[in-house]
Amino acid sequence: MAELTYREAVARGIAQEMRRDPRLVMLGEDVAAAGGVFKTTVGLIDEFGPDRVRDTPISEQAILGAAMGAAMTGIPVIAEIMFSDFLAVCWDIVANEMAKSRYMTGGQVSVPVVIRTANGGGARFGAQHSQSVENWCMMIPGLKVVAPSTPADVVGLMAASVRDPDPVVFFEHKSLLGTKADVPDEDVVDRLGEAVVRREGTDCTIAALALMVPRALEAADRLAEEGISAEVIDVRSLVPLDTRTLLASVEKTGRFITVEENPRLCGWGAELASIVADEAFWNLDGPVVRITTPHIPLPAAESLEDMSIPTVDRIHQTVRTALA
Amino acid sequence: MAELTYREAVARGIAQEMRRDPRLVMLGEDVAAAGGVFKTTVGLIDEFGPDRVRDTPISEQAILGAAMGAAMTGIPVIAEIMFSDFLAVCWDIVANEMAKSRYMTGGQVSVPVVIRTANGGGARFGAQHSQSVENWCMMIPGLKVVAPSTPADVVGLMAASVRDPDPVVFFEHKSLLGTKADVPDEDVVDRLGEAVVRREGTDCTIAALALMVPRALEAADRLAEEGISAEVIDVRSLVPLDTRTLLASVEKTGRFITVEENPRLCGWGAELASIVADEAFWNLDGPVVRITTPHIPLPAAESLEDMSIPTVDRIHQTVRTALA
Amino acid sequence: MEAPQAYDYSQRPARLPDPVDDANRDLDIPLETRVEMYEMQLLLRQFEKRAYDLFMQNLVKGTSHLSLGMEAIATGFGAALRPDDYTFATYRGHAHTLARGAPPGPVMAELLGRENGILQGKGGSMHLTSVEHGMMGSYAIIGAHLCIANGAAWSAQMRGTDQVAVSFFGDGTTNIGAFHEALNFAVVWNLPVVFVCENNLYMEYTPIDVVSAVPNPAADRGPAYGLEGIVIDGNDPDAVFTAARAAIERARRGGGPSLIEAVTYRHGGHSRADPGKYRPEAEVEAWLERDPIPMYHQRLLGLGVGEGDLASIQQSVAGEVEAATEFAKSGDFPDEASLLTDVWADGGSAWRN
Amino acid sequence: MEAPQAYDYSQRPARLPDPVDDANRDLDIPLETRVEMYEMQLLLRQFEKRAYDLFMQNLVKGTSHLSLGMEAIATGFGAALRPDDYTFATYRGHAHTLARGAPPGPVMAELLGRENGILQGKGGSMHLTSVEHGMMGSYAIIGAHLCIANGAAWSAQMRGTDQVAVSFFGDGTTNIGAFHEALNFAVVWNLPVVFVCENNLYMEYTPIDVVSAVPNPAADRGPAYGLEGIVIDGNDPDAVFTAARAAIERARRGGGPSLIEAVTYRHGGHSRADPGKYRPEAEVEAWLERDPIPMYHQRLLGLGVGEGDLASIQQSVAGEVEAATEFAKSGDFPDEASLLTDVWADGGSAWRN
Ligand SMILES: Cc1ncc(C[n+]2csc(CCOP(=O)(O)OP(=O)(O)O)c2C)c(N)n1
Ligand SMILES: Cc1ncc(C[n+]2csc(CCOP(=O)(O)OP(=O)(O)O)c2C)c(N)n1
Ligand SMILES: [Mg+2]
Ligand SMILES: [Mg+2]
Repeated sequence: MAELTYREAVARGIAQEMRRDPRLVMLGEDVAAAGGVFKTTVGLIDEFGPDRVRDTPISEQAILGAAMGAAMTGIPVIAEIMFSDFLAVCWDIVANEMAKSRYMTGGQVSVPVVIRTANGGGARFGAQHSQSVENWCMMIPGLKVVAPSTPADVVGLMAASVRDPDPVVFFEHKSLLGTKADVPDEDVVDRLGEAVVRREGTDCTIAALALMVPRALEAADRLAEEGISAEVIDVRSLVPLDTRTLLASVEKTGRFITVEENPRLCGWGAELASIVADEAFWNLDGPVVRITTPHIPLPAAESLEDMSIPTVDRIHQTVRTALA
Repeated sequence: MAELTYREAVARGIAQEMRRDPRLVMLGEDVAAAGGVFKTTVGLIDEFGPDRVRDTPISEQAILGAAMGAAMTGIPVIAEIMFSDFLAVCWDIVANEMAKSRYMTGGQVSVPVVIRTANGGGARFGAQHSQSVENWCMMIPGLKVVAPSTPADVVGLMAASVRDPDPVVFFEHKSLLGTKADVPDEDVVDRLGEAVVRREGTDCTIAALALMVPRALEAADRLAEEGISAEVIDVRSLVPLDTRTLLASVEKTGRFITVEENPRLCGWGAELASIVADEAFWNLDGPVVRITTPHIPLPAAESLEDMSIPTVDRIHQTVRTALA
Repeated sequence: MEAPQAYDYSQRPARLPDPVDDANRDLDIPLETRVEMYEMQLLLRQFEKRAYDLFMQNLVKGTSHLSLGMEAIATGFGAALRPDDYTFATYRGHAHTLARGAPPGPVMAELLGRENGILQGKGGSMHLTSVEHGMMGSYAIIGAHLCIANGAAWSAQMRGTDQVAVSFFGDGTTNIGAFHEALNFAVVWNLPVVFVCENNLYMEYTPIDVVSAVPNPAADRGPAYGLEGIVIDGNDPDAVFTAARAAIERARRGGGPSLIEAVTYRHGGHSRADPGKYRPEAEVEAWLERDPIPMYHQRLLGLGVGEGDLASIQQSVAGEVEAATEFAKSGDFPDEASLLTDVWADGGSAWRN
Repeated sequence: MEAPQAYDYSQRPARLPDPVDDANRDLDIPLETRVEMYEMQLLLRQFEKRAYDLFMQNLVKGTSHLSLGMEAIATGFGAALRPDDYTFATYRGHAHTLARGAPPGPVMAELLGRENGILQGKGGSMHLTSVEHGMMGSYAIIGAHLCIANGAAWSAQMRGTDQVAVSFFGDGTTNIGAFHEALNFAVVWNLPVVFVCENNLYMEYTPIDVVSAVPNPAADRGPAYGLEGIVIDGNDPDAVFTAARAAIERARRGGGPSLIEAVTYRHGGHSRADPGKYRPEAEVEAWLERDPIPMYHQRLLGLGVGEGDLASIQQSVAGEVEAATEFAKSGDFPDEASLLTDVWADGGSAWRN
């Protein structure tokens, strides 16, 4: 057991899988010699060499096209899209090609690609480098979507994503890169589609993802001081979605709150809320509540950004009000 | 009052606005000399000339970039993206540039662009030419999103979209192009952000959009025969969203059902359902229910496509079961 | 009568075919290969004519994009490829699929939306794929597949298999961003990939020169990637085969990518709904004169192949197309059982537990 | 000591500046313009050095991309543009914004995230915009703004105003699809737009030649759009001004787009966090030697401008930067009142009624 940063866990997870599968390769802008602009791929080129860890031009369509073509023909690939906002410049390959090819070809084509990408706000990078776009991917049939909140999950879910024969979009949260926690020394392999109850509670269920998980947990601590027992679920995997864990929790608590970094409209919280409001309707003791970033482009100034993304305070207050 | 097809209404709406505003221009692939691959822009080049109605290369980023740059500098633009699936090849310009520029620049930049695009299934075109992607746009702060279901709405909402100083994505449904209805002879100007109750009812509220509107209405007819009184709301405009009309209806009926052509996850129905399950929770007499295309890429074969997109039958049965 | 509008493309000067390059007659191509190419062209022609008829009978649904008049390109490349090489095509991919040896019956059945279709009816005309024949897919959104072909070439490079990937695309496609990214990437990584532009002079309804900055939209861009700009007669299977063989061998030897522009013409409209009226009449006529099949028929006669041999090939092809039609019509419409399969590798489509 | 790895870019041969082209000294540029360009370069230099200091003091948040060493390009173009012309820049846009005359105080305040910032703190360093100065925005995702610049040029063409749009971008940007689409489109529509590649030899941390198929990533692509491939010394404001003036005038006269590659070098890293260690030391040294500002200082002395005059310019610039800093620091942090404004033209952000 060693303490690793979330950032280090990324390279650790990739290295674990590249050791296991000699076919596995990685490509992206500045990922090789420089170890990535977020330093999440440091050391990989040294261990695996420049043929397996490759720098590319600024050509996101070419990057993901190469990943897809290689994957279709027997080479599993990890591709980095530096910031998740840039999925927009290669969205056709993600949403129209990778996601649909197996189905469209009657199962002839497999696309074992992991698209890793830095997601989320908090770094004062402004509206084009701070988006949370898990929902962009969740809405596309044929994509799996993962967003770890801890270093151990980074490694374990990376392994699960790489071993998955379908395209997985793997969201690394920029504001979690510096966080630290223990990661087992031996290989860590997790499973997609399993949420984790990070804190048990009886009064309400809070579903959160990535950076919102530690914030929800801290809010739950404060709520506990006030006598409100919140259960916090780290959703981890949006597709496949662990509806069982979510619904079981709501059955117990009777209230459901989502905490999303997405701007309000059509965030993943809406999907979860609609499932709960349909399938657990008779368990609900009060409205489902969504806590989100307002429906605005993310502002750059520190003061404004801090007002946008859900804070511990906002989660705390909103839940308290909802349960009052 | 003359009967027009939905297809003819598109050209009619554009012509109405081009006559009114001599600055207004239109561009897109095959829109000018050929009148569009869906024949929705027939005659415009004859009336307005090749400087105002222009054919472009197959360069969706260049098309929307040109639209945006012109709009920023005083020329309102209608740009066609032939199939809405192709928004994926220019998504960066739509989601990261057009949508965010006003906010990012502290209000300095205006982007009066209407992106018209053929949306939806039913033509057996397969997974890459049949998507319903209103939700792609709804989730991006800074975009307005409109999807008319009748010829008169095509004209009126086109006028409203063109006159709106913000970027509007205007979804023309492929399977409605041939439908006919009366359109007033004089200028028709509608308003964004107003839903229309197409049929009044007391037992449940069905929210539908575009092709789903006539289907929901037909299902409501059948339900009426069985003594179920369904109110059918044509949402028309996803952003801005007429939550007042929706919530008022649910207050009356106590049940809420959405009918979406989107694949299941993160469709606009999820957003509406989550609003209702939050704000109208105490009015609800039963679960909110979403009727959607399954979460699959759309299949090409007629038999399969017909099983995918919500049918009158499925709407009818689902509502009946939900209200039983 | 009104004066023709400047924007009426059918009133523009015709772009006539270049004079035939007779040098090809002497090329070092085995007669056997030439006869095979004759047969393949006939198959493509008859197959697509039949597909058109079936569309007129309302048996083919959706859309379809025929290669009538353009058969020499798929044929020439088909003949030059090794069975384990990769083909990536567009929505106009019937010819390329058949030219890799995919069986006509399941291909036709796919157009008819049947469960015995090569994609079980899920993909339709625009997505024909037959991985077992190296036909890695037909891609219906312009541009992406040039990038994807790079990936297959990269994979071959890594696996050390000497396989080559060939990507076909239209003239209109040269103006989209993915074209540029794919070409640069392929050259920088020295990938075994051949980019083949089927320049049929039109995108959908717009002449390519109206929307392109250079006269040869593919070849004139070659130097931007350090590549030679190769233009060939796309209506001559021998010219195509010769260029294909050279480019494929170069790629196989590690010589990197090539870019070939094959100039051709489609006899019909862009897709099933299009009568193609935006084209000058004289142009259509001149290109019909230059139909690759009668031209090749004459060439084979000149090379000593007997009229009777060619006639019997025609007959056998006709039989093949007939059988494919029957096979297709005999298929059931896919039912609910297959609707929710094959989104994921586990065979299903579950997004939740 | 280990042998350097082949992939350690800092061990590659240095790419030294080309020899100076002395022809520029005799160019027909008014001395007044030259003195203005001297002053502008100093302003850009001092401003960005200050921004760097403020970053080290943790007053500038987020990221920032400096043009230290690259000032001659923004300067030369700034001097050649008419006030109503349009500039489109990248995230590396401080210099271009100031060179259009935007006031340094609000620009600095924006970097500090203050409400007196030129974007009220909403955009930050990467999105500097000043529409009233023709600075139509800084775009932080590679490629898009080349297409958007076309639109401004098209609009000028339609309005008949003779305005010209200039789009600046880096060497790395030449490999993205939007570059290609923008260039082709601009030529086909004969738009009054000038595309300016600031080739500083690196994308972020990767040398441009490692990822490009041609040695001059912009100029070598010109012919693919029927454009001349123009390469200039990007460290010489006179060379830049001369090329800018010619291209802008050509565009103004209806002569269509130009593509200019200005070769230069950044003194520091890609962005604030980057020490730039992937570059050969000899290369950095050689380019520091070729710093445009001392070079231009010498040139002006040679042209008869007095050392005292230059010194007093330096002083006034220092005062300007000082004042800008004070202005910026004096600003409040934007508060809740502005968070939800200006998503829509009505000033608000309501998505529902
Ligand atoms: C990104 C994108 N834009 C537009 C289309 C619509 N479209 C389909 S085929 C076509 C014309 C393509 O022309 P070309 O590349 O010359 O190929 P051809 O059809 O002539 O074989 C267009 C515009 C598309 N499929 N994808
Ligand atoms: C589409 C896209 N991909 C990647 C990036 C990340 N990125 C920001 S700057 C940069 C390097 C750009 O290099 P160049 O065009 O040479 O400009 P320079 O920074 O050298 O001025 C990259 C890769 C981006 N902003 N947008
Ligand atoms: Mg073509
Ligand atoms: Mg650079």
